[in-house]
Amino acid sequence: MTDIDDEVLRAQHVLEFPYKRSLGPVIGAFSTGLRDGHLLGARTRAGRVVFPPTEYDPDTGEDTDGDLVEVGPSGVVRSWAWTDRPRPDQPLDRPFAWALVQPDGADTSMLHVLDAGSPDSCYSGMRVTARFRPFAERVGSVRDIEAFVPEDAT
Amino acid sequence: MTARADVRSGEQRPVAVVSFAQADNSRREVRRNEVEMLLPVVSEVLGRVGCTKDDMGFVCSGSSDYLVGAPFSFVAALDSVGAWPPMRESHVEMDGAFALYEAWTVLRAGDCDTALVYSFGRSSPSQLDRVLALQLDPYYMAPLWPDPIALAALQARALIDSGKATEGDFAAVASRNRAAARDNPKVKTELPDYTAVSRMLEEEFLVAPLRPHTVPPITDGAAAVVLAAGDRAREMCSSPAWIVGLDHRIETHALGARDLSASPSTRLAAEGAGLGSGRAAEVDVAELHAPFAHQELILCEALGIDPASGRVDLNPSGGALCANALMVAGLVRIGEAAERVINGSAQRALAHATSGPCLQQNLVCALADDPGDGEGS
Amino acid sequence: MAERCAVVGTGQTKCTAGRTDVSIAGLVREAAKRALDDASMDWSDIDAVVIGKAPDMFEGVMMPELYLAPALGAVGKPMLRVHTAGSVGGSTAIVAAHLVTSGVHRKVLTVAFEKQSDSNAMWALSVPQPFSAPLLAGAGGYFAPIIRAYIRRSNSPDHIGIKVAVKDRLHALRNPYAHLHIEDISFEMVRDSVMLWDPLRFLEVCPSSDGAAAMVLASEDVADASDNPAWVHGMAMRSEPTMFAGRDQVNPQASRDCAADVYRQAGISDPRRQFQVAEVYVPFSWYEPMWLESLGFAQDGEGWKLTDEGATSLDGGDIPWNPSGGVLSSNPIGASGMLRFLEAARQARGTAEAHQVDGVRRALGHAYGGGSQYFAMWVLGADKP
Amino acid sequence: MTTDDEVIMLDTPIRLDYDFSAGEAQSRFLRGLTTGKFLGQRCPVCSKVYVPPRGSCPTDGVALAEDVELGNSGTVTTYCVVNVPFQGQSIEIPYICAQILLDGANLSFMGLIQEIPADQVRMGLRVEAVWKDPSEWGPTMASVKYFKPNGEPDADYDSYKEYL
Repeated sequence: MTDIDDEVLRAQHVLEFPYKRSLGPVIGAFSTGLRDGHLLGARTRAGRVVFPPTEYDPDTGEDTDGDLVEVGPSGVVRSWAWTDRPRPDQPLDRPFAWALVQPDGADTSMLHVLDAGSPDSCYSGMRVTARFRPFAERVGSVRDIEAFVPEDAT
Repeated sequence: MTARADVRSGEQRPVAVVSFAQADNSRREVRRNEVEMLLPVVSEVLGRVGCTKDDMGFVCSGSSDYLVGAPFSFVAALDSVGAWPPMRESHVEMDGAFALYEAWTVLRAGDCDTALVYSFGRSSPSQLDRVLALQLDPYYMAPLWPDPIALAALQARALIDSGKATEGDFAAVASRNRAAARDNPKVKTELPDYTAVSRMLEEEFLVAPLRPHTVPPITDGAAAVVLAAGDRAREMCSSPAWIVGLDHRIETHALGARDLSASPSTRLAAEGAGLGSGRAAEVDVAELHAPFAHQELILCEALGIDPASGRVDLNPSGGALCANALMVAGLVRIGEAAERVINGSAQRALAHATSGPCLQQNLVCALADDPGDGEGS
Repeated sequence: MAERCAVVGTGQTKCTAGRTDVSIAGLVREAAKRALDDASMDWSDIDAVVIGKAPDMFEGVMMPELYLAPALGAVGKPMLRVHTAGSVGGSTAIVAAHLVTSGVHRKVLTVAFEKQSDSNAMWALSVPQPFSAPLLAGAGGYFAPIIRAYIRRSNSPDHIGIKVAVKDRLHALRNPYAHLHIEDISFEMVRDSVMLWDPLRFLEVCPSSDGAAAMVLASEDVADASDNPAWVHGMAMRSEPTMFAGRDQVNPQASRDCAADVYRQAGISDPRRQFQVAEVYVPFSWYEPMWLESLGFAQDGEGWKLTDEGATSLDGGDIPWNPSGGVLSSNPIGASGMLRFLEAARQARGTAEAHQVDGVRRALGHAYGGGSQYFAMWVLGADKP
Repeated sequence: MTTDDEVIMLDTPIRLDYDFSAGEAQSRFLRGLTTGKFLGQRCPVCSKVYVPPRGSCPTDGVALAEDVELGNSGTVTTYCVVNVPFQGQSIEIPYICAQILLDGANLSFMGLIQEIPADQVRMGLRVEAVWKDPSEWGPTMASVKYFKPNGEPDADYDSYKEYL
């Protein structure tokens, strides 16, 4: 403690709450699909498939089609960023890549992580596939996908 | 609204920045709380134009409760102004640059002639890497707890993949900004002293492809600006920095639905501010709110500024890469740019502010020493 | 400079304790789409979006305008996020109106919301801070002493709060969007409800709601082409510090100044006669008589008499207050102020359906927040100013 | 799969830790509490005494400079009877939450009133602070157990009506 710290009182402050979020029809259907091992996207009026799906076209705000369409589970890495130092609560506790993954059949990408062992094996355009948690552990969260993994590793 | 019959001319009266002040941008402000940081800044910004709080027709501030960890944190900050008698006052949960935008609309509407804009943000008390994850879609992205450096790294990778820039280009941006920051007495963020690109490229990755020199320091700060309209601005300041264009635009949220290597919202905002079609390249000075080195390159491309040409003095303050007080750094960009018009070292200036992950929202402000010198809104 | 501005569309959600059928985006879109429909507009018609809400801790989303931008059709447009405590819904509408009066935009969508059921309102409003005094009583405990001071100052009889609580809940029965629909509400029911923060009983306190409100604000040329615009005749905001020596918390100066400003703009000298209706932020029953005085509808010390004689009731009163049922019947905090402003618009446009007051030419919308320190008001008229 | 089986809710717990610092003015006040004293500060412009001090005079917008030590006695300006078990509150209901104006101060703060039946608390009641045992004093208002009547006659309404 320095002199300055002696003058000014400090304390740890914890801001904590167990938020419970209602999902509505589109995110709810996506989450149900995830829990059951499927990746679902939403079709816009212009015919694009938004993944993960939203109630709205991400560019125009127009409603998307309520009936979701299955995409993936394999797809393409659109961008990636390697970290050697995972932080608390991040999906993996060993070195991994953050990635934007565009599943086959979708026109947009999802933020998730790539469990690829080493940055040397990562590149934009690489084929990957979703590795789900065991069914019993799945709750309908994006974390039901443990990670994406190189397709050729499966 | 009151004098509608008199003022409905269709002509908008000009509004100018007449004063700017900022606290030291420090790595960690332990001693003073938000109010105590703001007090001397508000006092200075008013004092520079011989005003008191009672001369201000409107007050608008920008801040974020999540940086403080307390709801309604802006309420206590009002004490630094002394809002008595009651003031006409408003607050945005955004960077102070957007508070300035709100104040600008009030002055344009003719409801009053002067406005105080201030903002404050201390990043050091919080776990910033976690706090900023809460800016993301709460269903799809926030539950993964991505840190801001990871998101910026995805953007930097996209930029590299696009072929528009290299890691060496990032380092060159950092080198220039760091050198400039050495001359800025308000930057006290304890950055390394070296500016050699080669040395920067020897740093280990934080999140590849980003190394420490491409990432902003945790910064605590506060800033304030005084705006004035028409003749009142001329009374208060011999060479006001006239706001000849001001606009801001937002992009979609999902990172995977954006082209992260470009900034279409900056381009649109620049057009709205009268700095489209290459006019941004004709300003004397540009202060760009690019917290990460690669973002300056993306912004320059969107604005049509060639960093290599040297025609535009880019981030003479050292930029947000060297001092990035959240909720403050955007307003500081406007203040720094305006300061150069006020002190006569620039005739035309561009200031930019950003909000959200990977430059999701962008504001462009065109400033000039002549109120007629703009085509913006 | 100052261009005219009008409300040309309104939309709101049903308020409930938990809108667990929608996401946050789904909630705000429900209100926004109704406002657009009402204005005969589409997302693409809108120039800019202004959103407001109370603390981000309610939903645990920092600066949610970032996440909500595409949900509100704001991509490629300007978007602002306002936060001025409980008055925020009103302030948000005023910020949006300034985008029009300043001549910057012609069609602005403004939205306010709160999805309090994602967390807990009591927690989010008063997150304990280090070193601060232990929390003794919550929001009611903050306001109840002020109410006690009002009762002492005005010599009001004790039953006035009960009458307000009954009246606003009766109004709410006519409003399908209201959260509380207490079919058998009565004086006895309120009187016999549990005393929470003496003198405030359970049924004299607002609920905690999920809900959203939206309006489309338009410039004169756009409004002229619409069926029944509600014209902005005046709008004002005032703030004062939370705590200072000599502060009158019962009748804050900021409230009186804000009313004086908005009345001056709108040419109001006798609010009780010149307004046909007022929708005023009354989260605790006693705030009706307090604001009746502060807003000039009654002399100091006599606000309770208007309530007592039924002047503020939709059923035969000469100046109905809170025909929607007010904050006492629905309180999604971030949206509550906008719901007041929105109800004023519906009344001025004649679109308030079962809770429409006859012959409205001018309506007052009012919001306040913090420790009775942030005020936002507007006057809307059926006629162009 | 039945509709009952659909995912409709998502748990997203959030925890953030902050290194909170009280600032200079509040720290002085809190240190006073560790020694059993109420320390306020006087505004150099309006001369009013703020306790707890907030770093600046909220009406003049200037830093408060002069420390002022206040006594233990004060006046209840207004109050409410709390009948709701409040989150984190262990006091038996009903209890009295009052605005207390310390003698010499120009701003009241909220405090708990004990040692008097709830229905006998009134505006103008004269009270004094009951401190915890010195071994339990810390930089928190919890160093004061509560306020109790000090036996003096009630204060005249005019003496505190500006502090309601």
